[in-house]
Amino acid sequence: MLNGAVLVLLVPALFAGLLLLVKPERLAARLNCVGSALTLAAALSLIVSRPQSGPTLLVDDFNVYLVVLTAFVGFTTSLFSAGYIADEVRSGRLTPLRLRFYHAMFQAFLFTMLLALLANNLGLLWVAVEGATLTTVLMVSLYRTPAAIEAAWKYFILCGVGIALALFGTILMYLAAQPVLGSGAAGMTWTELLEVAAEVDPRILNLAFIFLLVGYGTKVGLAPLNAWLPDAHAEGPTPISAVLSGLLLNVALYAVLRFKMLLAANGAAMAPGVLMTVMGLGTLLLAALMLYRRRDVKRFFAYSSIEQMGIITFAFGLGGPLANFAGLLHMALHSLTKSAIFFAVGHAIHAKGSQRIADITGLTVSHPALGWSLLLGIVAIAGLPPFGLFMSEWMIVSGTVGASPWLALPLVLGLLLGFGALILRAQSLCFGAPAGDSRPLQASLAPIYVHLLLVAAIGLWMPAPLVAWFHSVARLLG
Amino acid sequence: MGRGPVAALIYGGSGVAALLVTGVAFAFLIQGDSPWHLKIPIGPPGLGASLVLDGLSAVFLLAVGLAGATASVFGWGYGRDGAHKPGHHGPAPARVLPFFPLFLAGMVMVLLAGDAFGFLFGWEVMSVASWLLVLSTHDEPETPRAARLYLVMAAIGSLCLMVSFGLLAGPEAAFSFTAMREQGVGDGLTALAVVLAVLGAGSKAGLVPLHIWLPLAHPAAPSHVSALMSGVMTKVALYGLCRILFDLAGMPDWWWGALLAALGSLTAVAGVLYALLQDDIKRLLAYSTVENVGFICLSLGLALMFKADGKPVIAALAFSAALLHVLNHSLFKTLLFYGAGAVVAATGTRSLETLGGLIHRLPRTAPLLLIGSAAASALPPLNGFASEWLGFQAILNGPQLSLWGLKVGVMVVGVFAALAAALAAACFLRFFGIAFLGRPRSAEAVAAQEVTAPLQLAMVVPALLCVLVGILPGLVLRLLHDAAAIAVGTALPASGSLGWLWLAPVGQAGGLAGNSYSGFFVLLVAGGLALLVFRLIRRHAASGLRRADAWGCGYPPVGPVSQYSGASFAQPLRRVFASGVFQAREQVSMPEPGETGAASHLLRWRDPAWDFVARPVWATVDWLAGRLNHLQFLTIRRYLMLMFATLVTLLAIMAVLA
Amino acid sequence: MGEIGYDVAHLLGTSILLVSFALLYQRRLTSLINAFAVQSVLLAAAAAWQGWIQASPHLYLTALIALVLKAVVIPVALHRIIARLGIHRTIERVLGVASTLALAVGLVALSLALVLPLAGEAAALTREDLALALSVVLLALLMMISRRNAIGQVVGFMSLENGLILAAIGVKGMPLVVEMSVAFAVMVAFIIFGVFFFQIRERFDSLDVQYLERFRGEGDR
Amino acid sequence: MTSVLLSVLFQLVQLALVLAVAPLLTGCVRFAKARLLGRSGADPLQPYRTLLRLFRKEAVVAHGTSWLFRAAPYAVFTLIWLAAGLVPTFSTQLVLAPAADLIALVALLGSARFFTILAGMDAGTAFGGIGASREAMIATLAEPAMLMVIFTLAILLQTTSLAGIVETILGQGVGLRISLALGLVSLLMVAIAEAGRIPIDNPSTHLELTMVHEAMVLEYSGRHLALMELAGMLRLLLFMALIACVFCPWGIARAGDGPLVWLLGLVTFFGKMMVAVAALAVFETSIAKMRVFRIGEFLGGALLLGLLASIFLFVSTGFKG
Repeated sequence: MLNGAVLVLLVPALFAGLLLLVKPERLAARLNCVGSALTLAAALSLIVSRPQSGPTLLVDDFNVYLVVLTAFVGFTTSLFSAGYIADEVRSGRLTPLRLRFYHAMFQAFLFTMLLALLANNLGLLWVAVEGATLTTVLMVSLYRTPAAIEAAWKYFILCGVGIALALFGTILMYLAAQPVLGSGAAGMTWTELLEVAAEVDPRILNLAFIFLLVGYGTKVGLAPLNAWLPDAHAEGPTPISAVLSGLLLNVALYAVLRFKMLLAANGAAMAPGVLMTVMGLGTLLLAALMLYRRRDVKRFFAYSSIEQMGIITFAFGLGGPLANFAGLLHMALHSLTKSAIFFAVGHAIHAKGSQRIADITGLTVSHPALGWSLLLGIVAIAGLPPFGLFMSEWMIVSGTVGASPWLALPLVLGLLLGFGALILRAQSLCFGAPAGDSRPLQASLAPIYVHLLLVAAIGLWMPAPLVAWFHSVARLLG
Repeated sequence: MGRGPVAALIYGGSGVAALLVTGVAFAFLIQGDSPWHLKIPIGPPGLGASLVLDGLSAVFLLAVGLAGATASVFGWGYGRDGAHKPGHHGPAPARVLPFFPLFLAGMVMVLLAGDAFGFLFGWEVMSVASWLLVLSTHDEPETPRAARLYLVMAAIGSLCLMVSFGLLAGPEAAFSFTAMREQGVGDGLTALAVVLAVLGAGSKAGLVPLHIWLPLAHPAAPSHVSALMSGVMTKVALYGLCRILFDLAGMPDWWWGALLAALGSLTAVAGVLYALLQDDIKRLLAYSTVENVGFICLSLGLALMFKADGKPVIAALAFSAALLHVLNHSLFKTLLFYGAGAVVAATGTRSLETLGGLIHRLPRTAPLLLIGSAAASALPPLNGFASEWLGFQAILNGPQLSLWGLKVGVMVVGVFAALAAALAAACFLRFFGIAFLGRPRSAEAVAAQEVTAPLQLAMVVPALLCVLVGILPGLVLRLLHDAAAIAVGTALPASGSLGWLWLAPVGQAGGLAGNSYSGFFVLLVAGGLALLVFRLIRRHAASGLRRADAWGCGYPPVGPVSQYSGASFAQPLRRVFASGVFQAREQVSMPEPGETGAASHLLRWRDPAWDFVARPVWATVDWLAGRLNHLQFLTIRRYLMLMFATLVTLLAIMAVLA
Repeated sequence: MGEIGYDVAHLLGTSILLVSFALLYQRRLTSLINAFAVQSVLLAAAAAWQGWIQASPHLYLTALIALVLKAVVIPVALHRIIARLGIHRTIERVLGVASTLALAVGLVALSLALVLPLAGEAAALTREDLALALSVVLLALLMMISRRNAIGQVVGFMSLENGLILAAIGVKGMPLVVEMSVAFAVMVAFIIFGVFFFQIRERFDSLDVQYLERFRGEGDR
Repeated sequence: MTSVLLSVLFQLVQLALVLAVAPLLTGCVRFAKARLLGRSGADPLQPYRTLLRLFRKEAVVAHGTSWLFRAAPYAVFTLIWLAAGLVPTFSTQLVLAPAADLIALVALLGSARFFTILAGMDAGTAFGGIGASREAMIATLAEPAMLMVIFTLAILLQTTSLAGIVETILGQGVGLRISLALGLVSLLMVAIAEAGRIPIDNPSTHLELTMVHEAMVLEYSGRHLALMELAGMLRLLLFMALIACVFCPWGIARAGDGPLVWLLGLVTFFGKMMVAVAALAVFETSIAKMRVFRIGEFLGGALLLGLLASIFLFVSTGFKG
């Protein structure tokens, strides 16, 4: 029973409990890293030997890819977090008690995300996403400033409602399956549902999908359900912003995609892609325009995440092997890049003592290594080569043009608007005369380098096994 | 930028690599081989990327390689000159060195790409690298805006190209050029792809009104980078245009050419008028680039029209004119930008109004720049004239087009081309005359010192080539045969009786007969006559020479302020050409008699490209962003409302559909 | 038994929906909480009834949880909070009663339009129940957006969960997992709310959400 | 082979001829104008004397001028001389004819002007600048206008080679066309501007603010001035010869013609030149110089006429297919 998938879940759960008990902060930070590293090791083991899917846990190409990604970014974030949190403690923003809580929650958050990815049971999936919401709500309110509490409150209410709607969708899903699969757990098991998807009532499926899309879509940050996202990113600790952007959004989108696959498998149901393309485009355009007026650097990049999720949702909505492949690639690369950007932003905030964009200028002059890393990160997220997001964006645009040329217009427009804002800010953040006082940087930038190198490497050359893997997932997604 | 082994290594390496590229391109063109293919393992999964060298890319590669080599030499010497000048210090080497080779590599990548992905990859690398190079002067006040605008326009261009390639690739996703060529997509989609290609490549090349970024960004970079951006990056953009319009998109429609020729004419005249209004010498040169791009596009447009009309020989003539001008412009524009760089290194200023008399202080740079200016003014026997001559010959064949509108249209295009050529001469007279002749207008100009040998070397090479190509254009035209064959299906027929000494384009193949030009003979005879006159005067006329104060109609000599300035030189032209479109207005306030206050002269002009294109677009984006920004500041209840509305809307849609 | 089972279940579901209307209609906080308690009691009854007709004992547990937690514990706690914070004010609404109720009727119509055409395979009972549950959910959402008061929103949120449970119990053989998770969620939600109320009290002296929202977005707007 | 030798010979004769006749032409124009104004006027041979004296004089060069200032007269003179040598005066058999067609001719004149303007700017005086800037403005309109006329001719006659044009007109004839008339008017306007005649510029003025060409050569003296003056005279001749050769080519010897025809060509050339002199003198005395800023309109008109000429060409040839 103790296979890789279980281990992946067990390690963070155990460490979450353990970290609640550990008091010394340094030790806690190290244990956090160790736990994440072990999780990563367990996740990697899934690639080598893949356990059988059971009624509770599902292991296939799609989620192994996301599990590895999640574990990897979780690990690098824990490394970054160790340096970052030490700084926070030094500056007195965090008390030891909250710190203990933070580390435990970090692992708990990892656990819930991994559970959501691995769950085969729709109810379990829902519980895991709900758990992820709860843990992150607590993390966002960690600083207990009025702004943090407000952000957390907003986050909680909006995602609480969203999650409730998702539950309604899940119940509907069961309702649809019940006549075919009979009563009991089978009606909630994804693998079973997929097999009989063609036989269930398409209209209930449609209804269910709408609730699921709005519900989990809130968590993805689809417009106009995205309001919680920027504030939660901005007011929480930066490592949490990194994992929120890099991982949680993916997990929520993953949930949507699982249900999309069910709908696609039922021939008579509506095409879920249309809804997703429309919402994806809307999200892209809205977020791109929102970028222009941002003054807080973390909010800025949070909106950029929304924009990117819009692109990814659009790509998956478009469907087809090329767009699905591109969506998967974009998802992974966005996680790596955006978390790297948040790492850099975290350091920049510490160096300048402010989150305001106006207070952070000329980073390449005052902190060359940090400034150039941040710049490269933005260049990457803007979809410029040699970074991989260029390739995925190219595939998305080309796929769109090939499939339905007129959809390319809003897509390109959105990409362009977002690009303009990113460049605007990239220049003011990284160039010009440095504003204000600036402290020297102590923390290591290695996690940023690793992420950016990976993104660049994938942009130049994807290993054949990875390509084959992505292809099989793209086929799975239909 | 800077001394030290690292700079030497990087510039040395880039220079050698660029020379190598030049050599390869040259060898390929001489041999007239079938295309060289090379599969490379990077690139998008399943598609891979391939490098292809054919006649068309080799021509452009030649220009890039040559310019890259001289720019490396110039860059290596540049920092050493500028660094010790008081009040002037070049950008930090670390901000230039890493990106210079990357920039070159990006351009080479575009030219060698054998598929859409490789092309766009190189294209974007080229944009990003040059953007970062522009930002190397980020502490100067105008740079950030220029850089920002530049990259955004570049993104517009590359997205247009991306969609264009996507359309040409069709639903089969045929992204390699070979496959794209073979498959035809529907007429409507091809039309869209062509328009997008013109927009995309045109914005990079500087077609009016998409040129707005160019005169801001090119001058902001260090001069050797400006030279590359203006001299060859615009050409790389034109390569994209040629590749798509002549090669990938299949048989053209007449309107492709008409569109391109119209835009090109507009660009040529507008570009040079802008240039006449500039005070910053590097910006002036950048606008002159716009003009030349206009001329090239105009010729390309003609070539397309003739190709569509089933007149491949004349199309080849126009196309060869365009390509020859590509090479020529890359030569003289790099030369001119190096010269401007030398001026900046020597004086620390780019303002025309503070220069003057530099011919005495930069005795070696001045004649080189004179050659560059004369070439840019299309004076025989230099290279600029050879390509303009060919262009005019193509225009003269306009009546052979079968559509009436086009016949007349080509004549109008001819007026524009002629006007642009004449204005260009005025523009470069102003440039050279104000900066190098007369008396120095500022202390910086007085204190200028000649630049060092590497900088001079970098200028000598293109200057020599300007002359060489000018007198023997026939030789260069032979290099263009393959390109013309790829683009229009046939090469320009071999020249007249004396082979490469002559430009005698169409000859017997139909069209005009007996038109010929030989730069070589013009130079030979003019040189002989000049020598004769000189000898005669030496022998028979008085040989005394006396220096005295300038006569100036007997007015007592006053300071250098009394000279014509750049703005006053352009005043008659401004009144004739710029008072309408550019709304150029002058305000003069003279002190009353007896008052001792200074008189003032205020010159204002508006840029229609900004007024009618760029600003409205930005204003719309800004307005939208402002309106939507309210979404960030709603109450939670309203956010819930949005969510509720979304849900109910979706449900309602479903209820209706069900 | 089919007839009777259907009728009673229908009756209970309709009552729950009626209480939803009542919730929308309430002006005073205390009566709002009381109405919520009534709704929870009805929910418990519905769950128990379904447990009996479906012969699935675990629904009794659900009924019990609903009865204890939602009908007793939470309302009492909310009353306490109100008492402790000293707010007996009436709730400020955004829309007038008439328009709110008109909207609510529209929403009910929408849910009927959505659910009733569903294929006959789903048992009539399930179908009716689903329509009612959907209406309750939508009305609860409407309530959340039409109230300016935090407690009003909390009640709306919990009414939303009542709707979810109503849907869940109507489906035959819905595994226990779901109810447990709902209960779990409600519990955790309540705890977190408590934390928040505590925080809010510490910092704002008011439960009006508007005060909380002073820091919306970027502080220096 | 003989034809090549002959064409070399003709070319040399032509070069010598234009050089020899140019001052005479200018002298004649001045003389005729003086007579028309009721003055007795200087001897038509006076320009030769003036030039000779200038060549013998010491050259005074302003302080602060560069080598360009001294080199410019040679360049300007050579270029114009070469250009003038390209226009068939009495025979089309010129060895240089293929080396430069009409477009190249315009460009050669442009080059000459380029150096003149630079020379004007070199001394750094206000007047040099005035002249340079005005000349630049005139050139920017005159050159395109002239090119348009050339385009019209080229399309009509299927060639841009001057010899070819003459051959075609003499060989097959073109008949009267409205395009040609328009082109002639346009070319006349351009010639007036290019040669610096009234109403664009007054070659005899020394009133500071009205000078164009004179302002640019203000600082020249001695042999430099002589070259510049001679170049100016050559330019006048060139334009007269050009108009004569294109619009009135009769009399010009063609390939294969015998010595008698050559002689006839020479005589008719002189005749044409005298007619042109008379016409110019009458025109100049009957019109006043215009304001500098009206030149733009004048030359813009020439440009439009040129364009119109080429468009009319389509209209008239259109019906023939």
